Amino acid sequence: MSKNAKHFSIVGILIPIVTAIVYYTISTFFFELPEAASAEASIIDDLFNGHYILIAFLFAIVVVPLVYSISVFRQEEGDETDAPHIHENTTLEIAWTVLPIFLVIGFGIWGVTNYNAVIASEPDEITIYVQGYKWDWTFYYPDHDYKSDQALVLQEDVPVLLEMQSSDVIHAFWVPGFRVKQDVYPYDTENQALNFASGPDYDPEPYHFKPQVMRFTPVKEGVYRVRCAEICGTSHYSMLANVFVLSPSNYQAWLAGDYLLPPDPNLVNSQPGEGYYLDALNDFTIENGFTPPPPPELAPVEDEG
Amino acid sequence: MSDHSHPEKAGSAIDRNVYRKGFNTFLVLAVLTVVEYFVGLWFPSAVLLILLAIAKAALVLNIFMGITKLWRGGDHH
Amino acid sequence: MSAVAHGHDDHHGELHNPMEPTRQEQIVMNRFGLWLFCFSEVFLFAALLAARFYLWRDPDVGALRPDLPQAPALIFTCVLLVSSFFMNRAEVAAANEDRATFNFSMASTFVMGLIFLVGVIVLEWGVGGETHILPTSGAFGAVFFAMTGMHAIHVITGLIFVAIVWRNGNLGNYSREDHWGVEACAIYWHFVDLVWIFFYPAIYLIGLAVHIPIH
Amino acid sequence: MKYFLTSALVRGLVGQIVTTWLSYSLIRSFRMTVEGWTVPEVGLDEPAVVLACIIGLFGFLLSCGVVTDWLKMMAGHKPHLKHGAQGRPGWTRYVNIDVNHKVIGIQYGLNSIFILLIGGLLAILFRLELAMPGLQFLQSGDQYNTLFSAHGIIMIAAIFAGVGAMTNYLGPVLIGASDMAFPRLNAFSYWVGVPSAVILLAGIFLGGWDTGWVGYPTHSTTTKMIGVQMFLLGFYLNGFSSIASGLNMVVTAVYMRAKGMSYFRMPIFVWAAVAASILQATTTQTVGVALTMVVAQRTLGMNFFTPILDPELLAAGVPAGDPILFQHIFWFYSHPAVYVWILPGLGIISELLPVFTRKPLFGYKWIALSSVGIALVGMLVWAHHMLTSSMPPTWKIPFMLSTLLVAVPTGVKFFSWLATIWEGKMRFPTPMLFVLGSISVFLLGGLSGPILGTIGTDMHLHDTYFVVGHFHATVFGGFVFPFFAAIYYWFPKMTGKMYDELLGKIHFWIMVPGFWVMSLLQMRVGVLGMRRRIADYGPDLGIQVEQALITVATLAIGWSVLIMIYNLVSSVRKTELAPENPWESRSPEFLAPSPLPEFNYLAPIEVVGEPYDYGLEGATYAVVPTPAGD
Repeated sequence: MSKNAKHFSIVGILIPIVTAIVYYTISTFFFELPEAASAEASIIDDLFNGHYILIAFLFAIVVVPLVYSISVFRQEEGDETDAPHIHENTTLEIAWTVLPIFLVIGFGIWGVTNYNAVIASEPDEITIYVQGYKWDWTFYYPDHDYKSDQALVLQEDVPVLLEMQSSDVIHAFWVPGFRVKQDVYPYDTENQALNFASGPDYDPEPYHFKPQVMRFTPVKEGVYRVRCAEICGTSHYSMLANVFVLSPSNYQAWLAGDYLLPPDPNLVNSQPGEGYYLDALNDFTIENGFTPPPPPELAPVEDEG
Repeated sequence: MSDHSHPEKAGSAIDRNVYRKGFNTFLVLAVLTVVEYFVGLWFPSAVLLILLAIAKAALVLNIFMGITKLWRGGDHH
Repeated sequence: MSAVAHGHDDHHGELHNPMEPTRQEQIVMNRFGLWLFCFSEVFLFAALLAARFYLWRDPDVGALRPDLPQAPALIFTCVLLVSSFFMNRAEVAAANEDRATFNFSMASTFVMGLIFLVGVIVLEWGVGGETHILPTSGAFGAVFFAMTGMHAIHVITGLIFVAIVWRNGNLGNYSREDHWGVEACAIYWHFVDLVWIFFYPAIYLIGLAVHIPIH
Repeated sequence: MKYFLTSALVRGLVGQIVTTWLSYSLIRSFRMTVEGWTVPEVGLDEPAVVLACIIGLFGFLLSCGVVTDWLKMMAGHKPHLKHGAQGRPGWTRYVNIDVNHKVIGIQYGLNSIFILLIGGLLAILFRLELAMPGLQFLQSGDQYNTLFSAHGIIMIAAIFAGVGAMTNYLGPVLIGASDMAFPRLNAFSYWVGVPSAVILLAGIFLGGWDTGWVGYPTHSTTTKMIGVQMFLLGFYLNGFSSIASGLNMVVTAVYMRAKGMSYFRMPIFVWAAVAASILQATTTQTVGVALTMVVAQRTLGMNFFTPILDPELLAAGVPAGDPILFQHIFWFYSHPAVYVWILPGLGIISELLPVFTRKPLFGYKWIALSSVGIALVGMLVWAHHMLTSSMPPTWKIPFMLSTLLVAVPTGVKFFSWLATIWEGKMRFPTPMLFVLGSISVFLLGGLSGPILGTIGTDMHLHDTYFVVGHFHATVFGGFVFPFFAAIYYWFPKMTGKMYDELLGKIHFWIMVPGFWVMSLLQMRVGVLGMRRRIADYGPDLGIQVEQALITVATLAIGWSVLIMIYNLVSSVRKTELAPENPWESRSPEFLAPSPLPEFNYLAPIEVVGEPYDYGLEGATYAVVPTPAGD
């Protein structure tokens, strides 16, 4: 028994140490999330953090005894006898069935409150219509009757409500920095009454048409990228669009047509492969006097396999 | 394994009973179907219709399909 | 390379191999297997029913259904029911080696099944007749044809099954002790009937009738 | 060679190709004569392809002869089961119709490894493409899309074949039966998988498809790449195999157990196999419906999934289709499908651990019931694949909770394994290494599960490489590594020869670390923003190093599998016989001669004790008749 107590105490000491190491590794380095750029991202990141702690702990309580057993309880040279006949311990079994149930319920409740916080609507939302199609995005600002092809421009700290639909197949709107993702479903965009871009003719009511809704509040100025997350055919990989989050004054200037969007820093500094680069550059399509930055000088590519 | 090998129940009297059981079941099912039709026309309540369908299904399962043979193991009437 | 040491071709002589199940044991397993198969098919038809209740609805009104002619549906439902009755009679007859009743009942089952099938295809599907519902009539047409079509495929298999069992019964292949073929056919046929018990109200009775315009 | 050319396999393939081609030309020419039907001048005629593939299946089945006995029964004969090689050399049993479950199990196994290699080759191709940003050698997104879609479904076919191999070979042996309950149906389950694999592979070359293995409408109903039809049909036909083998296994386990073997004395693998088989026999039907609906919408214009409607119908109040319907029916099967793969694998882990730790399986009943628990909960979690869909929150939240609940029975398994290992006298031959490797890899899969189950975090991770890493870890830990462990463990039983231990260990030490690298880095790039199913990614994500490493790891995994195949093939040819019971197992099959006789045991065995009583003096599990002196 004392020998067993020794084993248990070593494992008991190792578990918190390993938990801490794993938690540190995954949260600060290995599974570090992209910088949180929306209010929702911070809420979701709290849940991520909780999961990281859980992962680290569960990893430790499985891996520490496993590795410890492998290194300590080996068959000794020439020992052909069997190990002790321990086949059951009902208390233990009940414990490791019931305790996880509580853990699950806890995470379930957290998950629900977290989700409710993420999708909660806020006052003074700006509505923007989003149209996904093969293989690009269009953004339409109903309050200003303004269509912006391929670049979504938002104002810092102002909550937005995206009403989204697709023209052909299912797409999914995702900006990693904002964390939120929503599938977008196709409707009949030949039909003027269902097409956002048809302005005053847009009236989905008689068609029971419900655009997909997504809410978030961008909180950091910068350039982000919409990435289509649902396989939609040939050029799914390059179904991207840029998102510019501007300060209030710049946003007003942009609406008035006085502000040129800043060049996308990622794009300028990248050493891209050809296909990707050109497609991404197309996302800078000229609309409303905005010109794309000149393409960077491509470094001579060596030994392209 | 099933080891229920009943002795044969010969004799036409028993057969008639089994035949009659089938016929009675059929009558009940027919009545239920007609009831179903009129329920559907006059008070189309989904719950009522589903309950009627379940009642019919229970009859078919029990008597026509002989689901009880599964746990009784026998294959003789 | 041989992963099985040695097979022998001549084992099925008079002696029963103690490792293999007897015929009686095999029948018990067959019965359980067939019931499991029916249970499996329940999932198929349940998926179709799920599609029906998922698609045939209106957010404001609730469940919908296409406005289809009622009389033929009721008649063919009854025809299928009668065929089920005869199938049961045939099974009882086979268990009692009552050849005449067996023959008559199998024939009736087959004919009734055929009437049902032809009724569905000619009258309900509108082959050669006036009808409003087409496979392209929105979710109504799609689900209606999927449900009746999938059921019709099972009726066709059932009819083939009935025909084979009928013939084998005539050849005298079933006895009081071993008429598993008839029982299997009966279970399958009743199962097809069972499916229709749920499909009939789901297609024809539940929900608000919506008239389909000719298109 | 003569025997090979006249084998059922060759006859079936020839029959399939001939009937498919003939019926295709006939249907096409018929369609050209009908007015109002447009048939493309060049390229394939889609409705004709669909019908021809279905007819081709019958061509295969009839010409290979797997349904001959049934046709005879229909004609009123009582054909006997044919056992043995029918006067031909022993190896021909594996390319002919054979009703023996061990032959079928090995057929499944060979088939599985063969398809696994094809799927792996596709993976290596697109991993090379993804090693660097930019399109390297693929010409278009379509080619990439075809590669990953085919990789997905081909691997699934391979895994189902592998599950079939394990349940077929081991199921009857472990319960002391002579064969499955329905040997002919068993042969049918195997053989129907062959033409379906042919159709799937043909789909790659006849147009390809770009829908992924999920084939979501409205993409799958509108894509111009008609390989999608072959994909749908091949997938669908594989379902027949699943359903038939699933119910066969359940009936076998219920009725054919040896005398004295109560349910709680069955070897633990059988519990897992039965739980998986129940899922296989039931939920597969729903995916059949979903796939049929897509085929029907493509070929007959039946609108199940497009929310767009004829204005006239709309005005009359006729409802339109809904793409979410497909996702519901599809995932109702396809989530439990994963449990069909992993439950037998986890069963193998539980089965082998006691042997190599020389200790009883800790909490046998709990592990057995946790398999059933996983299967049941598995039927209630499907919509967690749709947490970013337009499903209302009132649906999403229950599915989030049920998903988290899967962690409970899975946790029971992990903790019981740990308790089994604790204080054991562990030995580390190759099968045990793979068992430990499985536990570690399945742990990666398990730990990355709950984070995908809560909606908030899933909104970020859904459809990213995190998911890719998660399910590869789950499937490798839950199926691939246990499958390899099982192959090494039962290899001496199957062939009577011993594999090469050193090569086995090399295989392990390349594959398992390689897999960790691959899976963990996949999860990492997913968190950083790498989406699934993309032919190319931006350098703006800053993941070039990770991508290159993943590719290297993939190549390592590929090479290690080749080492295993070399090991197995060269070991079969050895003349030296393996010891009777190399693992000192208590399991009844190791008390019988190797390879096992035609009916597994020379006479019915009798179970007199608990299966895993290692360390208990004088405990016996089964009384097995020893071979007589002939």
